Amino acid sequence: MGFWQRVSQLDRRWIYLAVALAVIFPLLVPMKMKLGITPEARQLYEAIETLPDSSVVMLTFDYYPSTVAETRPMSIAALHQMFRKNLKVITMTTIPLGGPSMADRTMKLMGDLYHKTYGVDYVNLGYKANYTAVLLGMGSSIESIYPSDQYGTPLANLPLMQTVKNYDQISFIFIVADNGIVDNWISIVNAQFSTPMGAGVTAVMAPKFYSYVQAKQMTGLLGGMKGAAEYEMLVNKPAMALIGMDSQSLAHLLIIGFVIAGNVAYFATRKKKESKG
Amino acid sequence: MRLARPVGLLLLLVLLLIPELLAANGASSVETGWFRTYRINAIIVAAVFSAAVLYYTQRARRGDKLFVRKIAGLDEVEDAVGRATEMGKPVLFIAGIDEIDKIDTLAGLSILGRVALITARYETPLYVPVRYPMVLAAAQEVVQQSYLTEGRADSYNQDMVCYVAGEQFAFTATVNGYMMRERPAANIMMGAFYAESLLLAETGNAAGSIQIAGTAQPEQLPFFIAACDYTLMGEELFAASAYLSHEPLMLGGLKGQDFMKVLIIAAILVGTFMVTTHLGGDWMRSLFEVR
Amino acid sequence: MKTKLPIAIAFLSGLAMVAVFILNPEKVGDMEGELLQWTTVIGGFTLLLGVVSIVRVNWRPVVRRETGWFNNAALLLSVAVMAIPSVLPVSWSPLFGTDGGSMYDWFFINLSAPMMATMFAMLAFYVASAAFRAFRARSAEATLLLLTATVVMLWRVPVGEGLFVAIHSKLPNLINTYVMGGVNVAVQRGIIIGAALGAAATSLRIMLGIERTYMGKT
Amino acid sequence: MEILGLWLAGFFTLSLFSFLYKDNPFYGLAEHVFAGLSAGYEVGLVYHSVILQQLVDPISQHWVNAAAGDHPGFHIMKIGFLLFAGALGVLMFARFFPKASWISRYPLAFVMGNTAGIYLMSELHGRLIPQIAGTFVNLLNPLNLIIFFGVLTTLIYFYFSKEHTGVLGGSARVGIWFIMIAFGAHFGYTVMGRISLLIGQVQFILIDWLKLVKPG
Repeated sequence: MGFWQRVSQLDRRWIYLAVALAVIFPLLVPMKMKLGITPEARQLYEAIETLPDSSVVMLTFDYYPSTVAETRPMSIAALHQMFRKNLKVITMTTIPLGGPSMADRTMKLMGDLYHKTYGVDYVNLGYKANYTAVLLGMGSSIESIYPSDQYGTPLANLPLMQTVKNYDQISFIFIVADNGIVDNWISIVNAQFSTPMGAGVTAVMAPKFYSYVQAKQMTGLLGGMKGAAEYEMLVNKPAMALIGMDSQSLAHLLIIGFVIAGNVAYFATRKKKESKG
Repeated sequence: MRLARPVGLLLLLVLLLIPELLAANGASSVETGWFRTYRINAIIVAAVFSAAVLYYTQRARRGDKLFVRKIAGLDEVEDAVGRATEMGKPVLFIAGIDEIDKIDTLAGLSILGRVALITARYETPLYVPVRYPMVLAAAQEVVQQSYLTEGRADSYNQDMVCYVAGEQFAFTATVNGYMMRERPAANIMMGAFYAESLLLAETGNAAGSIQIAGTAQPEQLPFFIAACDYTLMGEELFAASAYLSHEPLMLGGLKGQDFMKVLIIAAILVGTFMVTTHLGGDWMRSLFEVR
Repeated sequence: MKTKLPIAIAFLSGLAMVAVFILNPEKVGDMEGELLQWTTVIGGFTLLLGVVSIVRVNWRPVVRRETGWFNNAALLLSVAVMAIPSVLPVSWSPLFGTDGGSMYDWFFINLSAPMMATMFAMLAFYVASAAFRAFRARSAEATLLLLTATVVMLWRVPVGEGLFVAIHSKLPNLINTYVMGGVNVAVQRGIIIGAALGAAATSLRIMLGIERTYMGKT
Repeated sequence: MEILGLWLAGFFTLSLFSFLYKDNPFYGLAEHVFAGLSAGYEVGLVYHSVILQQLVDPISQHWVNAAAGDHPGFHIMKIGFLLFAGALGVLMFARFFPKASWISRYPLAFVMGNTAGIYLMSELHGRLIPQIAGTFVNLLNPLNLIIFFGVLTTLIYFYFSKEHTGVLGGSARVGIWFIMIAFGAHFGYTVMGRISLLIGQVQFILIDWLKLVKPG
């Protein structure tokens, strides 16, 4: 069997091994490839950066545990920016399982890092079923939807929630989501209460939402791990997403390499067959 | 022309409804009558469509020959089961991974009915893992009936159809394990599939099975096309049951769809012309507004 | 009784949903929600069928000590540790129920969630092997598939984007607009229009009892 | 407990990945545990979100209201509906008795008919009509030209009533070209997300679990 024939019938496990190496190698030996920042990411960053001190922002954890690679770095980078700027953060989730504990862990981690006090600097509302009613209801009164926070404390006992009654007191909503809930945030909250918002979504969803940015229904957008990496660069806190981008590039190039090799092998072996008649 | 009469009647109906439609367009959003008149456009479309389907079904009943072009992939179903019989290996059928209240699942189940007829005839082992209990009940009923029809009630075993796991990827993990261990000769995947499509199809490919897939989820089609031998795209999934049944009566729906397609293409041509030339484009769009 | 009545039920319940679609909810109330709730409740009861099925299929190998019975036993145990505490009242112990801190939550976060993520992540390998095998320029159609896939893959990473910008500064933008927003949208739309017709036709066949494989007639 | 959870997560992650090499006992175990947990998960979910929330709670709520004399007729009717739905659900259990299993066709037929009724209208109303209207575009723009021809030729590709020859065949062929370009683009686009997920799992193994790499 000739070389090209062997390439053409390569055992898929070699491909798996190559992909694994392409992903692991840059994690051990960072290559620090250059990364451009898209206007959409910069817009989102600027929108939060220009908020007055102590403004109240909302950050959502609308993602399932299975997509944390793309979404969690966005939440963390956003919190770096918000806490450093001394903004007050209210967080919530529309995901029943996994969502609340994701929000809980991330908020505690970042809150401790910036020495923030729960109830004064940030509040975690947690999860409530029936997202349409939740998004709509918070427009008139957050307390009617969430009588108490994630930990069962009545909102009346949380200092931050004394000044925040509904969307009117929230200056910006930063949505991080891996599902179609973004549509509802736009069509319900932005359309009816005109609260400014921006979103971080998975790479697969991103192209669909560019039109919202163009239509000015959304201020800025982050798409997938690349978007997360851009935001890490903007807040100057390189972390998981930026590390991951090297792996991302290498794996893509590898797959393209395989496709090219497969085609070269295909034509090389086909010619041989033809000449043999 | 046989078409003349029903089409004429339908056009008349549409003409009669136009004033109603115009009135509905101007009406306020709060409806006071018994009907949601603002949905008149959808009602007209549904009426025209149902009439077309009924008309063609009636023609089929009268014995008219209705032509339907070959659908690549569907002709392979029988061959694939035949191959499984020769090899003495099972046929794996997955009716998608969605609940029964998804129409794609119902389409998958009716294809399962046709496939089970063939496996019953050849006494080929059949395995149908399902993700939802309600689909389990329906699939068991479908398979049992097919075996009864072929007079092979004794070869039917309730556990041919079994509930595997409720979670998408747990279901996939189990089915993938089955594929590598039992190496079914044919994998037939028909219904609603999501991110697991490629996990299933690549594993089936590695196991050396012939794979025929069909789904109406446009995002998953590229993966099935890359990894399966034959793929039914979108509408073809819904046509499959009718096509496989070889029953003229079932083709009425297909013909009705094609009739609608001609109307839709005509509507697009007219609408695009009106928009491009600024001759009443907005009015045309407003006819298609939905609430 | 066995065939005719179910067909009549299917027709009437289908017709009810069509009526709900047309009728004004201000007048008839939330019939839609009511009927959908019935479906949900029926589905809830049916779960028992699923549990019985999975237990029966796995119980036999354990009793007969068939090869791999250990796995089947592990499965049964997993069902039990997740299901039983979840239906017991929280008032008995904070480990019961489904809230944070329950056994249900712990098993979900520590076992189910990482396994879900792992299965999802395995797609990366499968995408690579499928691309290697399927993307060969065998025909005009296959060539189009492989070329666009390669171009889009390149565009999505910084190196490739840089390359495209070097060719023409607007190239990445053009790909996004014309390929993703043009061809992709058009084809999705064509498929959706066809699929909507097919789905409606299937619905009609079921309502009219032409399609009734599931009730004793093929 | 947290350490135990981390190690179990790590163990099962590697076990599932091992399937890439070949089927093996570790994968077999992980697969069965995963399936079992997911079935158990479903039990908890359905018990709370369906049996309690949709059936038991509403019945008791209506009962309280009826007892309080607030429109008792309405509430009794609601209770009747809910009990009827529950009874339909119980009929599914006929499947446990082979002789009586045909009774389960009643609730099944109800659900299927319901689904069919919903889809008959919603597919036409919610998907077909808006998608047609979306294709009424101004052809003086190149992007719209692509959309216009793409939609038309894709539709023609799915036309079943004639052999694809002549003009129809030519259009159908252009349709399949459009389809292939779109599928290639979608495939290439999705790769990024899939690789990200793998990176996430690898980061979990190397950073969170084995602590071989320091983040940042």
